[in-house]
Amino acid sequence: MPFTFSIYDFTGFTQWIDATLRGACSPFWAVLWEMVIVGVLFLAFYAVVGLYLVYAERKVCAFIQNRVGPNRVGPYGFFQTIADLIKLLMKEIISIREADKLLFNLAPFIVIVTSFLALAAIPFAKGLHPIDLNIGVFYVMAISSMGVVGILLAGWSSNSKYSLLGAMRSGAQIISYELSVGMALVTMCVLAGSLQLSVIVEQQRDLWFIFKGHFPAVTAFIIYMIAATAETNRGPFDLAEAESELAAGFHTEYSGIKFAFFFLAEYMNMFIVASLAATVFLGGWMPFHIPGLESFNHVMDFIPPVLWYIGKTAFIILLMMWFKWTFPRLRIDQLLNLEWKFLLPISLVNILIMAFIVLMGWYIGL
Amino acid sequence: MEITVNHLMFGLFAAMIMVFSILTVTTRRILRAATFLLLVLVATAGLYFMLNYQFMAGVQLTLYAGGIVVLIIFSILLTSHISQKFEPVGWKKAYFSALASIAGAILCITTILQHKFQATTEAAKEIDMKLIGNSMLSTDRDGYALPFEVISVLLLAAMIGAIVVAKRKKLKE
Amino acid sequence: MSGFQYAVLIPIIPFLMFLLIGLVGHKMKPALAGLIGTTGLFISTVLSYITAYQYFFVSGKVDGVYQKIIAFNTVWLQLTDKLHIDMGVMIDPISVMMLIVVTTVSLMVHIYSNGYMKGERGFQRFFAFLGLFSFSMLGLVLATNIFQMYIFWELVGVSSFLLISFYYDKPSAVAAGKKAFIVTRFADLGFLIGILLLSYFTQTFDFVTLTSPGCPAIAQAAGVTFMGASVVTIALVLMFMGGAGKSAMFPLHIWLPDAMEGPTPVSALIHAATMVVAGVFLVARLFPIFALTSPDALTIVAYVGGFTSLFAAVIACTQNDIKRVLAYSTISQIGYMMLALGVSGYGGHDGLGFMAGNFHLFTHAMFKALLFLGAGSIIHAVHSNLMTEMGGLRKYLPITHITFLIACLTIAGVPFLSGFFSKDEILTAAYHHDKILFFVEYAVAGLTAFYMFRLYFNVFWGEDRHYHHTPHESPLIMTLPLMFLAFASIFAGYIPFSELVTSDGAAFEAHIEMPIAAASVGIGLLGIFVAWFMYMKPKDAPAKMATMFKHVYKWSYNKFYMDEVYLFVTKKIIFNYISKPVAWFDRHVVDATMNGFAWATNYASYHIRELQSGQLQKYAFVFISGVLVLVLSFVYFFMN
Amino acid sequence: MLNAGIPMEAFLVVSTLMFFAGVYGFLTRRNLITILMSVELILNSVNINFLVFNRFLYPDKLQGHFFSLFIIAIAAAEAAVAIAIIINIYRHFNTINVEDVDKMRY
Repeated sequence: MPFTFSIYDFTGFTQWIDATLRGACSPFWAVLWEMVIVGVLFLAFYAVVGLYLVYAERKVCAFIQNRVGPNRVGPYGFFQTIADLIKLLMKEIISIREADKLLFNLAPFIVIVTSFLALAAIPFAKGLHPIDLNIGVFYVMAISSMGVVGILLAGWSSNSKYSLLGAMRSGAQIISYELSVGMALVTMCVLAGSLQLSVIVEQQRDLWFIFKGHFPAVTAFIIYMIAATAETNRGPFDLAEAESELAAGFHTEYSGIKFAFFFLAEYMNMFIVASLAATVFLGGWMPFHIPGLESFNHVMDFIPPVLWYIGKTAFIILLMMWFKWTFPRLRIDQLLNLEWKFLLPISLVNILIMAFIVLMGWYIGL
Repeated sequence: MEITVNHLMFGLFAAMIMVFSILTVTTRRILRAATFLLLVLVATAGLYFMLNYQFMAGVQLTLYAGGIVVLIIFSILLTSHISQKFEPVGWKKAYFSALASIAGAILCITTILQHKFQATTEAAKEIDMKLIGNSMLSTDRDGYALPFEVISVLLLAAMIGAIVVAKRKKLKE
Repeated sequence: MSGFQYAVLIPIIPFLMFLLIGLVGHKMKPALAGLIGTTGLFISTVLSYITAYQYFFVSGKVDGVYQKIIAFNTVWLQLTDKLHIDMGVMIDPISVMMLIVVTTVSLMVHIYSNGYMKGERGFQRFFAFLGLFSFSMLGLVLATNIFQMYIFWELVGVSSFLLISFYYDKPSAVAAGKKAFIVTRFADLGFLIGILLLSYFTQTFDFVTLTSPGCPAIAQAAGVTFMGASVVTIALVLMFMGGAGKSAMFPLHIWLPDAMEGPTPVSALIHAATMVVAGVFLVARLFPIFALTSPDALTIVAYVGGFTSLFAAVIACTQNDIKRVLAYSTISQIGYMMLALGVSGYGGHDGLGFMAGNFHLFTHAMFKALLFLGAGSIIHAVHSNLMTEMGGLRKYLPITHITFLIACLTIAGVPFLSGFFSKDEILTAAYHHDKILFFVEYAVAGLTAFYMFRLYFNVFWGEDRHYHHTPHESPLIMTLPLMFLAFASIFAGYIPFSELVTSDGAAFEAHIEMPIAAASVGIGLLGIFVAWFMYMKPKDAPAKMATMFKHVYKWSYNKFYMDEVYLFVTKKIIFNYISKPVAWFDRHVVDATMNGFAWATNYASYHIRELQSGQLQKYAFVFISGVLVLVLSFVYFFMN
Repeated sequence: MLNAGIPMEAFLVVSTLMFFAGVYGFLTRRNLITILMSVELILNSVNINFLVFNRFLYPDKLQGHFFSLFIIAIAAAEAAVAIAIIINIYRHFNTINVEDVDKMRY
């Protein structure tokens, strides 16, 4: 396999790596090396994305609040979060009496591992897709539903009433909003006819699903945005760690690197839901095409898919940050009412409408 | 026999299952038991992935790991305190139960190892979501429409039943 | 048919009254319930009189013989082709006569009760039961077959039981009701066996078939003998046993005096005039079989009747309770009737006794009802049953006094009153048949006069006692029946019974035999004189007499210890020598076996139950161990 | 195929051990929730067996797959109802120890 590298299609590149490794050592070690490479890459990616999401949040927050934001460490405070990370790593890890040490230590790992696992199924660009499962959307849903376990464990094992209450609130909220997230995604899967993310992206070659599915797709997108924001425990749905009420929610008792894990995982979760939204609603790495306008489509194709993907995800993340710093926090009863009395029924009806539209062929597309 | 990554993965999952399932039933802290159960279930999902039943693995993760275990942990949070530890099981009970379990396990394992399984020579079926969905709502010979509907009724009944049972009655003081 | 279909209404109307008052009576005002019951019975009475007129004087007679007319019949239970139980209405001389008796007395009692029972708790219930009784009694007398008669016979017993224990919160009333029920049930057992025996051999229940002279079925049955007696005789004796129970013949009479615990109108209706003569009616109904096929049975009837009449008359002489005197008098008089039937022959003048018995039944119903109602009136005024608490009442209760005197004179056999005629016929019949029985009856006639006037003088003459309040005459609604019955007592004797009610239906010439009549009048007057002598003025004569005939007096006062004999027989002999061993066997063998099973079960369960701890885990453990053992043994034995 | 080279018996042994671990827990545990967890272990091992047999012996069929799918659905329903009951028991008795829950009142 010759070495090929293209910014538009990574298939050849990954295949070259595979062939090279298999040529160099036995299949066992080849697969193992591949795993190591992917793992290291993802760790690095994870760290960078996490850190810079924190930075972005600070900047957005400052912008919305008419401030400057971090501006001392590096240009425009670019290395601020790295400095923060170093500080966190060097902080003393407080051990808590009467806590269940094992679970207390395990909880941040569960949270971070689940977010890490979810990342495995996201298509970043053509050919840059760790595992192309045929149940991709479902897999991401399944993995992210496990993250709540870590939160609950953290809350309980801290032996603190703030943590416990925060964990309970957080768990109830995540479990509830997971349903709407799932329903919104199912709506789009009905349109796509598949759960496989690569297929879903490929099907948006003509037109992104949010346009193709018009009315129900837009509804699903709005629901998804609300529910995903809530599922990631971000404002205005951040009751679980409502600083004014519960100290810091389930991670009140954590410090140092373990706190950093929770912190990082929260931003990674935001990244994951944003990239899933970008993939399912906005075509993932697929450039913006309009059926019939060949020249326009061709121009769009020149922009690399990775950039499309990053742009769309960044747009969604921006939207979520915008929410957080614009809307006031909800009460817990308002939160649950919103989910069970509005979002869930609407999404159920929305699925039916979408199914009907698909059945009648009334979606936009050629 | 050449060792492949498959063996490595299988060994990892099998070890997880065996160790954590035994820990689940022997640990004296209830939330640890739940956590170990979660790990067992995740490892089981891994086995399903290895068997190429990706949908089943997803269901396992969503329903078991993400649903039932979360439910169990929630109920633990509501009913137990962190300082609670189980009484050690009486040696008599532990001894006899272990004897029965180990004897049963040995019996089953010897039987499994001695038995010669006969596989069909038919070509394997590619399982994708379309096939599963169609089978689920099909009334043909390989259709599962009836159990599907029955399960839906069961789930409805369970949902209503759980709500009714757990509903807080007005306490008459 | 014969134009008598409406006769079916006679029993039906009281039944409807019973249903109406019984079901919705408690919602009515008591007076309304009484009015409804009385009205219903009045209609029945009118219908009865119409029936009697139609039957006796218009259409009953064919060729000089009164026919048995089936006015209405319906097959109820078809047992075999030949043997079936019907429900119907039969009209013949004795049933028509009984209709008159029952409806008249019942109507009088209904009217009387409106006053007597006023203000009592259960007034509506009382009228409902009266309706039930009237229905049952009318059904009994109109029965077309022996089984229908039996059914109504039992119904009569039930209503009697209900009415005796009407005051169910009074222990003695409850006990009396129970006693009456048990004794008559015991007697009815004989009746039932007799019915089954007779119907088995004759293949019919039908009265018309059975009582026609020379009936082939009876003749055939008479040919079958058992233990030296013909089956017919045995059956008849058994049936007479039922009749004796109902009619309180010795030795089954013990229930009747106790039955006086019921309200007095009930005593008048049931225990004097109607139900207790059911036994007489039964014998009269089956009289052709008795007379033609089984004279032995008839002789038994005669002697039982004779003995009972003497026996009861002697007891009546010493009793203190006014109602008990009347009760024993009733027993005695029924004995008379039985004797009359017993000494009778069949056909023509031979059937004088039959005629006389029914005649006496009729007149007795009138004057005995009068006596009881009069006694009720007295009790109503004095609030006591005991003679010792009465005296000089003639000033306070003039109407009661006059009517009571008429009744006493009638029962004593004073000439030209109804009792004289009927009693005289009985004595004549007895004289021609059996001299011993004649003298017994002759003595009884004297005793009757004596005890009745003892009662009369004690109550109405002599000195006043201490009354709670001044006795006053009963209201018109109570004295009206008294006056009517007094009228009937006087004039009932002039009904030409020998032309109407005879053994074979044909009229015959009956005349008074002067010697016998004179003798009976004489002894009656003697009895009255003795009573006057002893009780008119307060003297020590009664006490002297009592000490002179100390033992007789004592025995008589204690009713010849019959109740004690019964108690001895039942308690000492039956309980000790039959029931106790049986009970011992039951307790120590039958029960012990069962208890042993129970104990074994209990013991085993007690020890096994620990296995059922309710702990699912233990069950699961046992289950798993069991499966393992089974599998291992299977592997060991079969998988080598 | 990820299962290539792995014998079927290996899967079965793993599931058997899981099953009997569940049995042991069911027999020895006193807390209702841990008993429920043991039951889940047992159900899960059965699921593994269904899928393994389906994959190795009858790869052309789907029965085992659907059977375990329905088992999971039923397990979810069962867990929901069981936990509702357990919470209710806790409210009444203030304990979820099976041996202390021995009154049939309320």
